Amino acid sequence: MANLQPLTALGRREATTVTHGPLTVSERTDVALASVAARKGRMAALTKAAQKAGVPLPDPATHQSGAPYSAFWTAPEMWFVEAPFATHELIADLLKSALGDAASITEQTDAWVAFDLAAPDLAPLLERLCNVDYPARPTGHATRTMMEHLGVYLIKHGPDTARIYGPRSSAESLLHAIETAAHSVW
Amino acid sequence: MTQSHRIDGGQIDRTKTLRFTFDGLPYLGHPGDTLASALLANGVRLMGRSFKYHRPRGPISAGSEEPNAIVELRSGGRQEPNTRATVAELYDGLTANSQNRWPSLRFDAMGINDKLSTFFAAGFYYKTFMWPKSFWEKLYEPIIRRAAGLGSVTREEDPDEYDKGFLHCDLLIIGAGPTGLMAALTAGRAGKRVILADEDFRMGGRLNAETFTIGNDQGANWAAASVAELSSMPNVRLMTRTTVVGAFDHGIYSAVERVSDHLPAPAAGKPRQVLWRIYAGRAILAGGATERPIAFENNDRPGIMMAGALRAYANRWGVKVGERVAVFTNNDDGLRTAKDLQSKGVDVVAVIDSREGGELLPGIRHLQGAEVIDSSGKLGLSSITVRQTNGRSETISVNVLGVSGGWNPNVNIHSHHRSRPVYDPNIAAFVPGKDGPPGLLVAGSAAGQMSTHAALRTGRDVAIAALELNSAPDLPQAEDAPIRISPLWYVHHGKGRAWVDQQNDVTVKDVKLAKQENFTSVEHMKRYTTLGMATDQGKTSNVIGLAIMAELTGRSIPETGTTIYRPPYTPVAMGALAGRSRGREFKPFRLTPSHHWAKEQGAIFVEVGNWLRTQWVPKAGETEWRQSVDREVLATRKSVGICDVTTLGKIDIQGTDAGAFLDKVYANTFSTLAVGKCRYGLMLREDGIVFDDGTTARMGENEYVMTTTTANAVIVFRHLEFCRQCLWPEMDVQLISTTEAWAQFSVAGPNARNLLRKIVDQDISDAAFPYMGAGNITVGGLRARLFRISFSGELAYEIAVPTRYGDALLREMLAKGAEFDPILYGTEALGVMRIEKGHVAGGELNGQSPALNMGLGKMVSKKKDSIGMVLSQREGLTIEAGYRLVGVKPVDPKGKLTAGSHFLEKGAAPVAANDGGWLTSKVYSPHLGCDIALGYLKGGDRKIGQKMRIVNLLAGLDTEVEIISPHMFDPEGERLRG
Amino acid sequence: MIIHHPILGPRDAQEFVYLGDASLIDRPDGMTAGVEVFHDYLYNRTNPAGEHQELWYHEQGDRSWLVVTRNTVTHEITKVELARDVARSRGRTK
Amino acid sequence: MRYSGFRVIAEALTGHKGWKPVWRDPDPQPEYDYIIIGGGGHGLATAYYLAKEFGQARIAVLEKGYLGGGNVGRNTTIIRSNYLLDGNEPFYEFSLKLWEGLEQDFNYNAMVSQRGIINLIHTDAQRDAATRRGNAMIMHGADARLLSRDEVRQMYPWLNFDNARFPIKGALMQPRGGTVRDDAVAWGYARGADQRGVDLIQNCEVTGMRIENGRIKGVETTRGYIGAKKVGVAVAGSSSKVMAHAGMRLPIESHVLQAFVSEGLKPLIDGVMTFGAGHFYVSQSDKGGLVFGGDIDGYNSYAQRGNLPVIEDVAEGGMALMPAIGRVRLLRTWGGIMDMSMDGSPIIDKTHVEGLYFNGGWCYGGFKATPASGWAFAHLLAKDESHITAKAYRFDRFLKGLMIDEKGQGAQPNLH
Repeated sequence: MANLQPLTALGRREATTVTHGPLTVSERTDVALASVAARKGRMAALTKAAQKAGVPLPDPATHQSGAPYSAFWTAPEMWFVEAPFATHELIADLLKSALGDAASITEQTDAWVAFDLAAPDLAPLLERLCNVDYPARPTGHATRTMMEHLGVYLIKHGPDTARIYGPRSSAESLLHAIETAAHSVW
Repeated sequence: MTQSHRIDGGQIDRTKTLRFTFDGLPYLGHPGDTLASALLANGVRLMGRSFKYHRPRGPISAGSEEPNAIVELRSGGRQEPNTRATVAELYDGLTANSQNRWPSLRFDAMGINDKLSTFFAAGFYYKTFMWPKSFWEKLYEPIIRRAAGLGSVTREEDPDEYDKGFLHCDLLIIGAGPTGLMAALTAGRAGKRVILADEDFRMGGRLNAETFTIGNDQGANWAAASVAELSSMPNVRLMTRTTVVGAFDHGIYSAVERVSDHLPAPAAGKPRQVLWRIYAGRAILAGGATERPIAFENNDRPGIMMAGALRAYANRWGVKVGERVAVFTNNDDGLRTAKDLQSKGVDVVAVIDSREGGELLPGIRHLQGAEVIDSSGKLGLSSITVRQTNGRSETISVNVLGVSGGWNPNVNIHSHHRSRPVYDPNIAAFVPGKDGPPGLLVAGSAAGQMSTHAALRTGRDVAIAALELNSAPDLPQAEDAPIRISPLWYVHHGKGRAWVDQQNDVTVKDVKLAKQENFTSVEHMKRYTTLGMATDQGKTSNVIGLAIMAELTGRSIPETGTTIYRPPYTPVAMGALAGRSRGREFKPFRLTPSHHWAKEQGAIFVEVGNWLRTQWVPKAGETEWRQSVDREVLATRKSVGICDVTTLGKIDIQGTDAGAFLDKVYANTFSTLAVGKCRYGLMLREDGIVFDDGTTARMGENEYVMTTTTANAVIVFRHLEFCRQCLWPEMDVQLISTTEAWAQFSVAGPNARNLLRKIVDQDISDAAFPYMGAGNITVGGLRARLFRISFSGELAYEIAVPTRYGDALLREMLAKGAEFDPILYGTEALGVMRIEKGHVAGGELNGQSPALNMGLGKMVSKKKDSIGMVLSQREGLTIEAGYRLVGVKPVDPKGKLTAGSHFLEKGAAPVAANDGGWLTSKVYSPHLGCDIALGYLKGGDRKIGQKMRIVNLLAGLDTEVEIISPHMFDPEGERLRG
Repeated sequence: MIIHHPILGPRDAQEFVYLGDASLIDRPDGMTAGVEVFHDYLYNRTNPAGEHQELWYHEQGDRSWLVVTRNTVTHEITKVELARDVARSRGRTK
Repeated sequence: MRYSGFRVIAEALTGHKGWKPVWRDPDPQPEYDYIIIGGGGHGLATAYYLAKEFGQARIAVLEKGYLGGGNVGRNTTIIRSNYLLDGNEPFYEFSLKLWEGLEQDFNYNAMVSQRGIINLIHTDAQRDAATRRGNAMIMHGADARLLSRDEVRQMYPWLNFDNARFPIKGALMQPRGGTVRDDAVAWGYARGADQRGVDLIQNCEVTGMRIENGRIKGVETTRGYIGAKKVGVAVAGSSSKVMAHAGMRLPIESHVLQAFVSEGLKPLIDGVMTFGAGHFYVSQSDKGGLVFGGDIDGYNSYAQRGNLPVIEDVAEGGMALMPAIGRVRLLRTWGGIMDMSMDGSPIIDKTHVEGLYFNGGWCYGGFKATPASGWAFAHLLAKDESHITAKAYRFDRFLKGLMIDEKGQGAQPNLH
């Protein structure tokens, strides 16, 4: 039996945390992720099943927190669902059994690197990184945007905390971009 | 050196002294100075040489419109050519040098051009240098090229960093003079999100240069108080040193913030400049106006400046440019210079007013109805000649002349959408026309509202209009002098040269010549004379030039028309536009799951798009890349090799119509594929040319996994979404990329199964997992996927695990399979094996080839509608003797092939008529012991077995070859089915 | 440019990939139409100087294909629709 | 009048009083044998060669604005014949040969300067493609060289060789490539045509075509109706607009291409260079400005102006290639309307209307084609048959599947 030791997206055994000035960037390896897309004409059934299973299906451009499932909208009738990795590593299977054939479900956990950003005010950092009017967006705003040529999801958990999902293979470049912006600003 | 020309007052910090050098000589200045103000304070007014005639020049302005005082700032990698001394902020240790002169600024050998100027009339070069023909490139042009240009460029990398950012606001206000400040106060007090940007390092605009009062206070103090109020508002962002340079579509503006240019060097980690893209609901152009000269003979000597600039140097910087000053004006504003300088104790010798009956200032001699017709002085002004109404000429000894020909509203940004300014005879200048950028309003003197009161009023009112506000703040009291101007563009006197565009040395004579030769359209005049094309973008010269042309052709100024301004408003550093995307950070990296392992092994990496892939992994003792690659190939074919193929695009396709959908997008059929099997898929563009290929597996009844080539992963996904949303919107299909979710390795070679048996939990015998099988498996309990597909021609699998386990899986396979001596092979060995096997890839998938040419014509099913099926049947794509994929090997095994070589028949001359096709890909095959290649050969399918030549005329290569089947290795496929 | 996405509101055009005339939605049926019909569909364009219906793909967004009505002279955008809705309204099915 | 060094000196010494108008401003006559719509480079060259090489007379060029006001006056001035495909390369090589004798031919110094063009190579695949192309060029009688990384480094040691994301691995060079002073081309052809009796009529926009029984009779213009036996259209970005008067839809989209010039600098770049790992190409003008460009904006546009993303993209390419230009300033940007065709190659062909001919689809490669385009179009107009180098430039190639797709991008104009 193999007992494969995972590497983080940054290529390390443990999640990485970096700080600069007021900013802390934490790599998150404890989040399981899957896409849920409604099958054609099955939105009502999906809504019902999701409600029952406690899977939020928030409005466009929105993230909704919950336990164990949180979710954010990514495309028409499509969401990314988050859950704790420790308990939900098999998130796709769990969702499939909960949602049945009302949705197409695909594991996305390792397609992304997740960075949590924390600083008293993230706006000065994010205005250097992406075209999102962060101060004007409500908490719970979730959007796709670009940072230094990389397509990412940005989720606003507050003026002071946000999560970025970026393409896993470019985790180092993305972290470098964030750090460079931090040095430029602070 | 003392600051001999410093006078009282101004907004400089005299408590601190800054040292700087110009052309190696040391000088002193103060914080708040520009390089120009500091040099003038030190009595230096010769700062540059003109482009063509190398005439000595000093500043004419105190702003970004400056054509003359341009210098090379800083040194080494930071050397900054063509920098306007008039806006370069002084810092301690600044070094600047004059440019476009040799050996020195005071003595410039190229000044000979000035003596020969009659030969250098506008456009002279179009009429000569044609004979003998070869002399242009060998003789004339090299001389011209050496002589041309202004500042010089360093060859060193710019050591400074640049950054970019995005800003959003309700209202962007461009310019922080009285208009902009009043607009900002109006919008800011109403709680709107406001950005107020000004190119200067001090807000206030002309208020800092004038002695006007606003309310009960000095204008400059009112400006400072307004800035203080605005800076206390959290909804207002004040951006000094920030030039809005361009207006783009839908309220997007670009602005450059000079974060560190006022410092000796940027602080650690801080950028030199930031390019801001500002997304503004509305914008107000409050960019003020620029004073323009009047052309007269020898009007370009150092010491002849704009009248308003003299005021600015005196009032803002505490500098008198010279001791004896005259003013030449056609409007009331010029008189202000005389008044202000007189009050500062400067000797104002005369006011030459081209009008009759203007205001007479006490204590100053006025020559009304008079014109300055000439000047003299070596390296600087010493006297002017004035022609009075009665025709008498008089020479007046002065070392400074302030000229005012009126003020041009700074309409530039309003023109960025090609809106043409319109002529307003009341101010004898162009004002913004219609169809400017939507959402951009104009106020203050930029809109032709020239008084301070009008600036404040329109600033307020336009802000109210832009944002539909309900309340209007009270306006403070301010001067509201009417515009009194009598247009005078050039002085009609003499045979000498009167400059219109000083930097490019375009004179009235040149405009006249353009007229004489029928270059009378303003565009023709501009292009023929180069008027307005210098680094100052014609800010002080364009309007005069076209007005002169109007006069010469007897047309009105509106009939003559005007050129329009294009972005950027002032020149922008390339570094700022590029931001961080340079050097190794030009594009982000994509790293494969095996990257860390490969790096440990000293692998050589290759850029494949943004991916870094392992090209080969050298072992100790290998000195040539071929040794490593040959070994990797042979080891794989002998036992087993592992290759990281994560970079291939993977698209999860689900839904009840997934199979029907694939039938549409693939040329061949997928709806009939059994669950647990995979199939090679061929994807065409609608024009019938092969788009992409890859293996697609059916993982469940309604679930497929498509693979694409690495290069096309993104565009295939885009295309599938197009098909799904635009062409077949009722299909039940859902797509998502899983490229990065899975670490995928090809395990190839006779021992592939033996190795994987040690890894995979399930039975993978040929019976349980036959060729082209696919399925979900586990690896030590970990979810994984297995596909029995082969690109190498070997018994091969692709095994995938969640990406985080990819590194561990690789190590596990190498460790557990140690008895089979597994190796990791890179893209080179991958290429060798796929070419040996005759699989098409990059070189063959060139976007120009139909399936027929690849020998895959039969894959295009005519029994169903699929993208590209119909148009693939056009006659040009079905030519019987058209290009066909062939294999190629040299007749002599030592013979060399190169990809890109062309096919020729034996004895045929290397001319296009004999061109048989070309080699698409070439490798050395250690298996066959010679170079081998794939190629497209005309009628190639019928030429198998024939001998031809391969020529590479670039390398002098001419090799006899045999045309063979592209399937050069195990053509029956016995190994991969084993 | 800014495209007012029907679901997401104003988004920078930089997030999108442009394809071309929205007539590309009107793909003929390959089982009934021949080369000439496909040729006209794929190659010929009205290319108006003025209002133009065109396809944009929100690649760095929600992956929606949009039909944008935009003036090619002024760049003014007057209408933005989901291409899927437009396709359906034009009778496209499976 | 004939231009020469002697004339320049003589005029200089006599106050430049003798210079004559470079062209007349005639009023349109009621009818011509040939009307060329479009007073840009291609239209003017067509008229010039019709008169000079094909002995035709009664020719007018109708220009809606001012002569040379389109792309011939807003391009990046590059000439080259480094094409790959049989349909293209003979034509562009013909054009380059015409450039080489042009100034003597029309007695105007357009500063044709063959300082060489290099296309940088960053991958093995690019080298393979360059080899294929270089060989094709030589086989068609053009010149080509493959440069190693070291040879490129010797030419331009200050390029980014040591810290590049996509290292330079070599270059394909055409030594005979180079630059030409673009406006001068228009003026030279205009002057030459005018001297041969061609009426150059500015501010004359075509508003309609009179077609009777499938035959062209003349054109409606803002200066009245003008009759013609034959009408040739060479209006680049306005192709679709003008041909709509004849009821045609073209395999063309109009797109904006921006171009850029820096402030004047002392010599930095001798020849022309293209970056192979981004959208950036550059040369330096005789006045010292770096003249550069990149990709088209990518959306249909007649606006003659572009947007910021492309400006940034081009600057990124420039900085990635030339790290020393960080402090060089961009002086001016401008946008031209490109007649982007469906395969990236042009059309010089008859139409379904007898006597109506079309020249367009030049994408952003029209400037270098100017002489051959004019010559080949004049050939077609005068003889009713294609010039030997322009035989592939037919409308029906799309119907027949005979695309000339250098980049292999298919029927998507903004990718060519």
